[in-house]
Amino acid sequence: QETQVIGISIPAATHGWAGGMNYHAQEAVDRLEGVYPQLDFVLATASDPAKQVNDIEDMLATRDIDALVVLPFESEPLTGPVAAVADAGKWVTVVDRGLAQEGIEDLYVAGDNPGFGRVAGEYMVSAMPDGGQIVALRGIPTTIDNERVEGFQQAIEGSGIEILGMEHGNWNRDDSFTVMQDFLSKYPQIDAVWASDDDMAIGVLAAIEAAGRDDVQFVLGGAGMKEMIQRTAENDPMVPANVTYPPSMIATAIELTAVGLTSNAPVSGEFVIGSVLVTPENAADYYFPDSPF
Amino acid sequence: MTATDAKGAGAQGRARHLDLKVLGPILALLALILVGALLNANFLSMGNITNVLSRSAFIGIIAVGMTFVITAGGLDLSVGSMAAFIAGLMILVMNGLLPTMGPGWPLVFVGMTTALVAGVAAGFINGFLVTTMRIEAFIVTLGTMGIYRSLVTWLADGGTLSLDFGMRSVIRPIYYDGILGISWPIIVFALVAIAGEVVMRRAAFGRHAAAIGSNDQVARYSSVNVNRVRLLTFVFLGLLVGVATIMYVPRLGSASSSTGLLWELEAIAAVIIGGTMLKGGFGRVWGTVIGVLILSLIDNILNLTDGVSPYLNGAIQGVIIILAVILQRDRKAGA
Amino acid sequence: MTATDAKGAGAQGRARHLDLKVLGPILALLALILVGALLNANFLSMGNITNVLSRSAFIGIIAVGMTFVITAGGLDLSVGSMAAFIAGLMILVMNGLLPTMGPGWPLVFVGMTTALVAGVAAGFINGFLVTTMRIEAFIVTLGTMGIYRSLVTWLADGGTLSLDFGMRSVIRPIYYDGILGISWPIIVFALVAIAGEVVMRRAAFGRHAAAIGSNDQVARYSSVNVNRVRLLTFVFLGLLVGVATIMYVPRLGSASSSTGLLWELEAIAAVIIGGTMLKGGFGRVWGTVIGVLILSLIDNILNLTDGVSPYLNGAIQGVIIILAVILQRDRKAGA
Amino acid sequence: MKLSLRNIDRSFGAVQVLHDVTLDLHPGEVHALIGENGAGKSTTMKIMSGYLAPTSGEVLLDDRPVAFASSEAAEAHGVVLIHQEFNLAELLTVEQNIFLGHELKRGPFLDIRAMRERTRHLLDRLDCHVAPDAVVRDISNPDKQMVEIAKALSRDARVLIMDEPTAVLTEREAEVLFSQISRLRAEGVAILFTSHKLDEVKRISDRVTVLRDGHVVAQAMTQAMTEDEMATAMVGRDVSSLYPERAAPVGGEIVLTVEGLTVPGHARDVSFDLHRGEILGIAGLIGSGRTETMEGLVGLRAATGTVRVEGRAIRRDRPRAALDAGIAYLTEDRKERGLLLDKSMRENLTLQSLRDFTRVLIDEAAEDRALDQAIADFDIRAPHRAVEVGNLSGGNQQKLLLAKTMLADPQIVIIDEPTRGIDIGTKKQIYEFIHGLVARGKSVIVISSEMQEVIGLADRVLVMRQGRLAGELSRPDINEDRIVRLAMGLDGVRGAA
Ligand SMILES: Nc1ncnc2c1ncn2[C@@H]1O[C@H](COP(=O)(O)OP(=O)(O)OP(=O)(O)O)[C@@H](O)[C@H]1O
Ligand SMILES: Nc1ncnc2c1ncn2[C@@H]1O[C@H](COP(=O)(O)OP(=O)(O)OP(=O)(O)O)[C@@H](O)[C@H]1O
Ligand SMILES: O[C@@H]1[C@H](O)[C@H](O)CO[C@H]1O
Ligand SMILES: [Mg+2]
Ligand SMILES: [Mg+2]
Repeated sequence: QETQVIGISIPAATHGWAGGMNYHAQEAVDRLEGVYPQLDFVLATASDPAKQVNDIEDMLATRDIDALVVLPFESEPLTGPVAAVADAGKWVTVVDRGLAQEGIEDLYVAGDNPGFGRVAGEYMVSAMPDGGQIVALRGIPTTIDNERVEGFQQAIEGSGIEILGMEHGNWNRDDSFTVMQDFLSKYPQIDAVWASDDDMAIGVLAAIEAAGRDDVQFVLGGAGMKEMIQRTAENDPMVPANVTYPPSMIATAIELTAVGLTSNAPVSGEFVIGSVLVTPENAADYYFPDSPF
Repeated sequence: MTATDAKGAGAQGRARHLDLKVLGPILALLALILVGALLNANFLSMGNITNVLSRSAFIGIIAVGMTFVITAGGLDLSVGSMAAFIAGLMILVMNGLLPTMGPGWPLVFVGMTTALVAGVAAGFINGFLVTTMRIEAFIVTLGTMGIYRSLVTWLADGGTLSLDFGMRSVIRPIYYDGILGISWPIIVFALVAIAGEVVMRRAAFGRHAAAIGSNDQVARYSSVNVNRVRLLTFVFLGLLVGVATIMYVPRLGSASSSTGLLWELEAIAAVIIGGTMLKGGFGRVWGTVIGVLILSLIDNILNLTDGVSPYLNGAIQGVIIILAVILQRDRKAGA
Repeated sequence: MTATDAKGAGAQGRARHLDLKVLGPILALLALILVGALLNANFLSMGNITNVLSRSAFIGIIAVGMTFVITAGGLDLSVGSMAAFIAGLMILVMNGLLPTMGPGWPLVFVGMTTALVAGVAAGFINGFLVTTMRIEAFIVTLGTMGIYRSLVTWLADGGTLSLDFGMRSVIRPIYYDGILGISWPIIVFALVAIAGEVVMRRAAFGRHAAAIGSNDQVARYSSVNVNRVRLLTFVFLGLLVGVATIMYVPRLGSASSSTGLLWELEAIAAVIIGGTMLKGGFGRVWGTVIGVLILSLIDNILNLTDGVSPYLNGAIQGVIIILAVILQRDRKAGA
Repeated sequence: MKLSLRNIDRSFGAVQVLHDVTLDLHPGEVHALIGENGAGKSTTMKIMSGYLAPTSGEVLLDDRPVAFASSEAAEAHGVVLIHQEFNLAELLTVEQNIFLGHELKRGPFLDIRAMRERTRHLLDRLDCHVAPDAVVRDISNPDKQMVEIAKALSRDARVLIMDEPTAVLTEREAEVLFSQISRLRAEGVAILFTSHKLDEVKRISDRVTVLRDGHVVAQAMTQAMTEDEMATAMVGRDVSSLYPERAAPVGGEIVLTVEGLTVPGHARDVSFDLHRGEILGIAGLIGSGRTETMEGLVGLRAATGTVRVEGRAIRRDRPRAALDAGIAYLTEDRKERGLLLDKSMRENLTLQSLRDFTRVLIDEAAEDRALDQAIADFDIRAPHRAVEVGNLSGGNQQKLLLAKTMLADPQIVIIDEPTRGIDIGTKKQIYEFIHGLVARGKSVIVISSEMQEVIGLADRVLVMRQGRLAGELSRPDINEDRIVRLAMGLDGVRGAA
């Protein structure tokens, strides 16, 4: 049987979640190479959308790929180039962020960003039934971040929860530490923090601890970093919950693509990996000690 | 030794001296091509060559302009975010006028004009601050780098500005089509490079830029309008950023805060790998072109091979950049 | 005229000339403090001041080293990724030895030694390539910047390297505690800055660095070991990156590929805002300290104020950086 | 065209350097401006050619007041200045420099062929043989001077002002320049030049103006003044006997032995001894490799062969090795290799000997004392102590460079072109200083392109030719004829190459 090639194009590991996603991609490739001797995998990581387009072009021109698994850096710029791959008759799997036009991909393994924000907002409302004052940290300015924030804001509307301030922590621990320190200087009373990402939550927690402020009741992160899930499992009052956004969705996508290429199993369609609320009760289900994230 | 026999020795010494400096980047490029061809049979395919050359065009066009700025003793860190900002502006203008003008070449033309005018204006601002206001180019362009990056983020409201889909198919050919099988970006890059080389070597402007970079006092005393030439190097660079953006927008149809990230470092690296002196006084446009090709090929070759952890791509790139410059450094002893 | 009667006049002329260059950055800093105080009552609170100073320490310590490198005519773009790499290494070493050595100060000491040795080694590599191999500092450090960033990503397997929780509480005080209410980072930054200022102005090393940056031929003909001094500027910078990392790791107990991102630009900007000349020949450590404070305060003030879209933070930063330098530029006519 | 200054004053800060200077340049006349170092000659010339504005007073062109806004404006009126220090873009070629700002064009493009041809033609006129596309950085100082002159000639000057054009030229090259000056004078160009070589002034000028401390102290037709009178007018006292008498005899002890010194590309197999208390002259044509030999000797250039100081071989692979062994070398190139032009006198003075001023930290008070001493010893005239060295007059820079080298207290001093650009009064002081050194048991090597200087100073002379020692002359035999014959290869005393 002839070897078939699967190209995988993902953003580089520039922050925690992306690092986890890179890890899962590598791990899936290593595993599936053993399972499917007739498959070859080509993995490329890109630091910006233009570089990602280059990678995809190179896969098409020089690596004779039969399928492409892509987690678009950004939806808009990748739409045309991925469409070109599909037009060339290749199998296309899109992961996480969708393309700007529908119907290009054969398989869509989707993360749910508005849902991510909504679940976080709903938890906030339930944890503070009488309302309260919170601050929020945002990620790198992107569509994903916008969708999450909108979802969050809609969910808390009319609940009496007031967002005192929102700044970009860029999914980065150091930036979030700085931003949170300044929020603490600025606002004498903060009831809770929506850090929107576990890397940012770590920076935020460190800032709160250093300031010795006990008005902040909890910090809600997101994406399910193992250290944070563990703290939730251990009933840490500062980390009472989490919202998943599993970086392992890339592995799911690669695996489904491999199945699709090598068998007749029907794998096309949409596969939404919803964001789930993690609480001490179900935390064990979301704890993966071997993942780097 | 008489004046006459000294001359022979001098000329000889110089020729020998030139050899390495000239051959260095070319050798590095050839070595990379060889490695690529050995690693993958498709490396020298028409398709791959077209891809590599077309996508080199953005940085390439900008690097040609950067060659002049650096030759005249300047530096421009803002080009990447300037490109992002101009791309954003171009998209906004085209989207805004689409309902009235409809999709078609007139609107493309308006978009292009927007890009060129914005480029010239942005270059002018940099140049003005550097010359008339006498602020270190590094600081001016570090400042404007932040400003443009921030403005495009703001224009895009944190997300992505995308060209209306109706317009995309109209504008797409600018990147993907061409004549005689050669795509437009390659043609434009080649024209810009040739024009740059001619201006550098055969026009007074190139000489004046080099003279200013070598010793601006001397240039001033020789009736060269130092401020004007320096300002113009920034304006030309801005114009070329506009040209590069005109090629870029049709390719991706969008702009965001991650557009053009780190282009400035890549463009500057290409210029230096090509043999232009960072402190000014000597510039070589054809060298810059080779530098750009070297940088693009490194990426391309890394995509041709397996076995290296993608985490290490940056390390390999770094090593090759340093090696490429070692190849062309002055062999003369420190003396 | 005789030398003697010239004496008084000279001192006077010099004082007048110095005024602007000296007062410029100080004025910019005072203006920022004033703005901050007006915008937010908590700005001058002890807590806020401690926060701003402590977190300035990383860039500050590095920028002091950068001042010497730039004064001697060099540049180092690799410091940010060098810091990330060293932080990663330090964490790996401490995690690795934790089972044998157990959590405690001996292990902290091993971690610190690792950071300092790695810093010196990394600085040495940069310096060696710049001096002995005679490659442009911009290229060398652009290369090593990619290399270290890539290595830390690889060490962390794309993710984050976290210090073992057992160790964290032991090491935490290095960032958060201090003496007499002054935190260690502030104390170390102050000591480094004072030592740097003294070395720059009163030690042969500082003079030699400035001489080399001013004209390395003259320095060589004056029996200055040009290569050694230049190499040492890079080694000291590496050492200080190590010191900064020792302060950094205790803060969050982790390192990843986004650690130290863009620290190089911030450090270089601080140096230049402080009045050191980018082309070398003149350096001012206290100016660098002011530059660092200016940059930190901009961030702090933007976070403490409402009403500005956070997307525009970068633009405001850019404008303030340019303004700060306009304040201190030489008023003398260009001629 | 006549160019005049009327009652010119000029100050730098609080220091006035020109007082009421009045001067006329007539077409077809060569005017010499002479004076001590720092008297204000260069300043005067810069005011005439638009590089500096006067504080008060007028510049007149054909008796009409003009205010040159810039050097370009002056040049547009045909007034061209050749600077005392080179004003060439080092990284550009000879041709690019000559036509800088005035490029010849064909359509929008440069007419490179025409410029090259004209460059060759101009340089031929000056009997200078550098290639038009040679990079200026790589050519010799005398050639640079010729390029400067060619550049000025290419500008079709009506008034040509030359600030010490012959300082770096040999006599032969100076002759070529003088013939060009005669040609221009015949064409009606007004010429002003300065020189510290009064024999030249006497020979080629029609009129002299003498400046002292920024005042015009004498103005006369040249034939009405003798060289001695000029010197006296400049210095304010009599300076007849330039070279001092030898006080103590040369010692017998050998302090420096050089064997088989080879500097690749410049010098081969040079061997000689130097005695305690001796002044050894090194003569030769420009380009004969004297500078490179000495640079190789002290380790500034890659070289092979052995160098022994008092019997001990010295290393040459470390910058300080020669200095630690007691040898100091004073470069001929004060601007590029000697002084940090953007630093103060104090920092320059102590740069080489910083160690002696440092315990843990630099003792700035001791540095200041050293500067006071140097200012006194070498008669350095500076507007103020904090002046950037680049703003010192050329001669005073040279004095500072001497002071800097001497501060290291070397046993053996190698001085390359010690009195380039030095006025006659100070020259005498420097010669006395050199004699003082040998009287204290030190040894001196003097490289000089000024034949009289070698003859007047040296106990013994080595002549170099084409990178080899062509011969050695001792006291009674040291004369111009013998030196020239050796330097040109007409004599074979010691079997030259
Ligand atoms: N830009 C300046 N700033 C301060 N002082 C200056 C400046 N230019 C010249 N001077 C001073 O003016 C005085 C006259 O200098 P000038 O160069 O005219 O002397 P000179 O007669 O040409 O001497 P030399 O024979 O040494 O060349 C000197 O004391 C010099 O230091
Ligand atoms: N072949 C050459 N090509 C270019 N420049 C040369 C060459 N040979 C010598 N030179 C330069 O000419 C100048 C004078 O040469 P050199 O130092 O060998 O002679 P010298 O006897 O010391 O003459 P001078 O009295 O000018 O110092 C030096 O600056 C040297 O670098
Ligand atoms: O890339 C983003 C961020 O990494 C975030 O932390 C999780 O969602 C991903 O889509
Ligand atoms: Mg002078
Ligand atoms: Mg010489």
